[in-house]
Amino acid sequence: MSQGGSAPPGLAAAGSREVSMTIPVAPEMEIVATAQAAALGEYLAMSRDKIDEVKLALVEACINAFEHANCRDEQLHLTFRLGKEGKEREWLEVEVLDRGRGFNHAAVEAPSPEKTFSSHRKRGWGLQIIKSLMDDVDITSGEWGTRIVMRKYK
Amino acid sequence: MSQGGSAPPGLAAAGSREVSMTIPVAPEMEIVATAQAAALGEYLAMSRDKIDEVKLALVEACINAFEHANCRDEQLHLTFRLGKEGKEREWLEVEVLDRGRGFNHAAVEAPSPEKTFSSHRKRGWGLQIIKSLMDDVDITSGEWGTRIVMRKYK
Amino acid sequence: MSETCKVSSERRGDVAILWTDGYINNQGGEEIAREAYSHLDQGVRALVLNLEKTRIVNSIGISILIEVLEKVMDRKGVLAFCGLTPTIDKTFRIMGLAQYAEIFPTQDEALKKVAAQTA
Amino acid sequence: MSETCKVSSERRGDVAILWTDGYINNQGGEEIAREAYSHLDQGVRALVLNLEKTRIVNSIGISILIEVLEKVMDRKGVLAFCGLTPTIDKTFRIMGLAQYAEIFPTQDEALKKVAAQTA
Ligand SMILES: Nc1ncnc2c1ncn2[C@@H]1O[C@H](COP(=O)(O)OP(=O)(O)O)[C@@H](O)[C@H]1O
Ligand SMILES: Nc1ncnc2c1ncn2[C@@H]1O[C@H](COP(=O)(O)OP(=O)(O)O)[C@@H](O)[C@H]1O
Repeated sequence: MSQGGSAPPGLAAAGSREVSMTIPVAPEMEIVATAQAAALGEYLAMSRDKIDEVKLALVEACINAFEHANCRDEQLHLTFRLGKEGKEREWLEVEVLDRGRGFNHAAVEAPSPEKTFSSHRKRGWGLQIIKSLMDDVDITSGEWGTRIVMRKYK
Repeated sequence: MSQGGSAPPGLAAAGSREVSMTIPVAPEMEIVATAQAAALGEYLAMSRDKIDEVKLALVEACINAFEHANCRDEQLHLTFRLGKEGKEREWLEVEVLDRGRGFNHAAVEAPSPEKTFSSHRKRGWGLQIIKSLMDDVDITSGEWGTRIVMRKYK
Repeated sequence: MSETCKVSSERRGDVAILWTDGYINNQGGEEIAREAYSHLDQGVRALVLNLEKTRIVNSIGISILIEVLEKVMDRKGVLAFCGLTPTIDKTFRIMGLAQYAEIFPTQDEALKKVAAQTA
Repeated sequence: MSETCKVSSERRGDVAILWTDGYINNQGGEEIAREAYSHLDQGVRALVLNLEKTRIVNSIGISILIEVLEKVMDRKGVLAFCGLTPTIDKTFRIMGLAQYAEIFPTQDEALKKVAAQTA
């Protein structure tokens, strides 16, 4: 990397561009997880603002799992992948997997500022923020738990 | 944690104080790994200098696996554990596991500045640095690979 | 841990400035709310929240900031933000906070505008 | 990546100052060696290596610095370090670099001492 170029030759050579980790379901662990996202974003020389967006999306996904999933194994499984689309468009993908109770993603009511400001219920923004900050988001959920895969292009 | 106290209540409550991760065997991935050590050290409010010592020890252990282990799975398995001895002495433990060819740790010749300065072979300091910077170091190695567990007290 | 939010504040006449330092989650948000309400109870009419030392505000933190904003508006007061990173700014806009509170690049601009409004 | 070492330098009379920024591994070490040798080839007799923007030097990086030190000593020159974090200082002492090179807290102190030695 000393040339500061875009493609990390080491990783490509090793044929593997994936870092996975398991964190306990516990308060503030989401911040420990963001350190990894930041390190990989910096590895790609992604801008600080884009790294911040990935970090916040990851925080929201972790908090959802902490709050709603009721994970059987008390753990969150994170996978970070680095990739490239065509010649130039590098990306960082973050997967958050919980072995919790799952939910019906299609049935979640979309939030709006109007509803937020007129009612007592101010929550319900996590998924919306994730979708707004990341370039691609894919959510699958079932009895086995929930997997959210989100990608950010450099 | 907003009280800035020492014991992370969240983790203790969750009964789990362990973060594990898998990184590819590739140049500079050791730096990505140090981000995790730093985040957990900060979680314990460990001093910056001690965190630097853990980071360098982790770097040396990763580089050894990258250079010498010839890992079958092209991956390094890291586990970070937070713990407490008695009432006060918190620690951060880092385990680096490779599924490589292993080595006979007892047969490794200890380096010395004299040898380093009088010969062409300047390498051979990694394990020595690890032992000097960490409070406890345990190395086990065999045909299955190598595991190094190193602990730093806060 | 290092990222956890610290809140400090200072009263200048009718205005109170609050500075945050670190990650704003539920605890950080509640810390800010406590500090803000204590100023409102003491007669402050305008609050300037300077977030220049914060890089992450999660959605729970923002929902608490929205509650603070509502309480300030109930009392016909003013709440202004400054020092937002582009990501925090974006999130505030998504959640509508930017529709009801004013956002300024710098603390000086925020103070000037807020002083004019409460004069 | 962001942590990878950048090296810059400046010649002041007989002395060259080298500044590093970031992680010093084999590549970073070789970068420093290249820069150092080019100054030596141009007649510089003393080198001051300022590491204040580096927080990690791995053992391979240090082994390259030891080679640089040997080359400087072969030519009866001087190599001094400054701006070391406590961890880097400790590692330099373990590996014996501190026995053969001088270590100073600040660049000014290093320059003063080195100027006296080459005068
Ligand atoms: N990992 C998950 N496991 C189970 N349910 C989830 C998960 N993530 C989200 N949900 C459900 O989707 C809803 C909307 O989530 P979100 O948009 O993040 O807002 P909030 O968490 O503030 O309610 C949650 O209230 C919850 O019912
Ligand atoms: N993970 C490992 N797998 C196999 N051999 C190892 C491993 N770690 C260390 N070794 C052996 O121990 C020796 C000493 O390692 P070290 O002190 O780190 O110095 P260096 O890596 O510079 O040779 C290495 O040369 C290598 O033979």
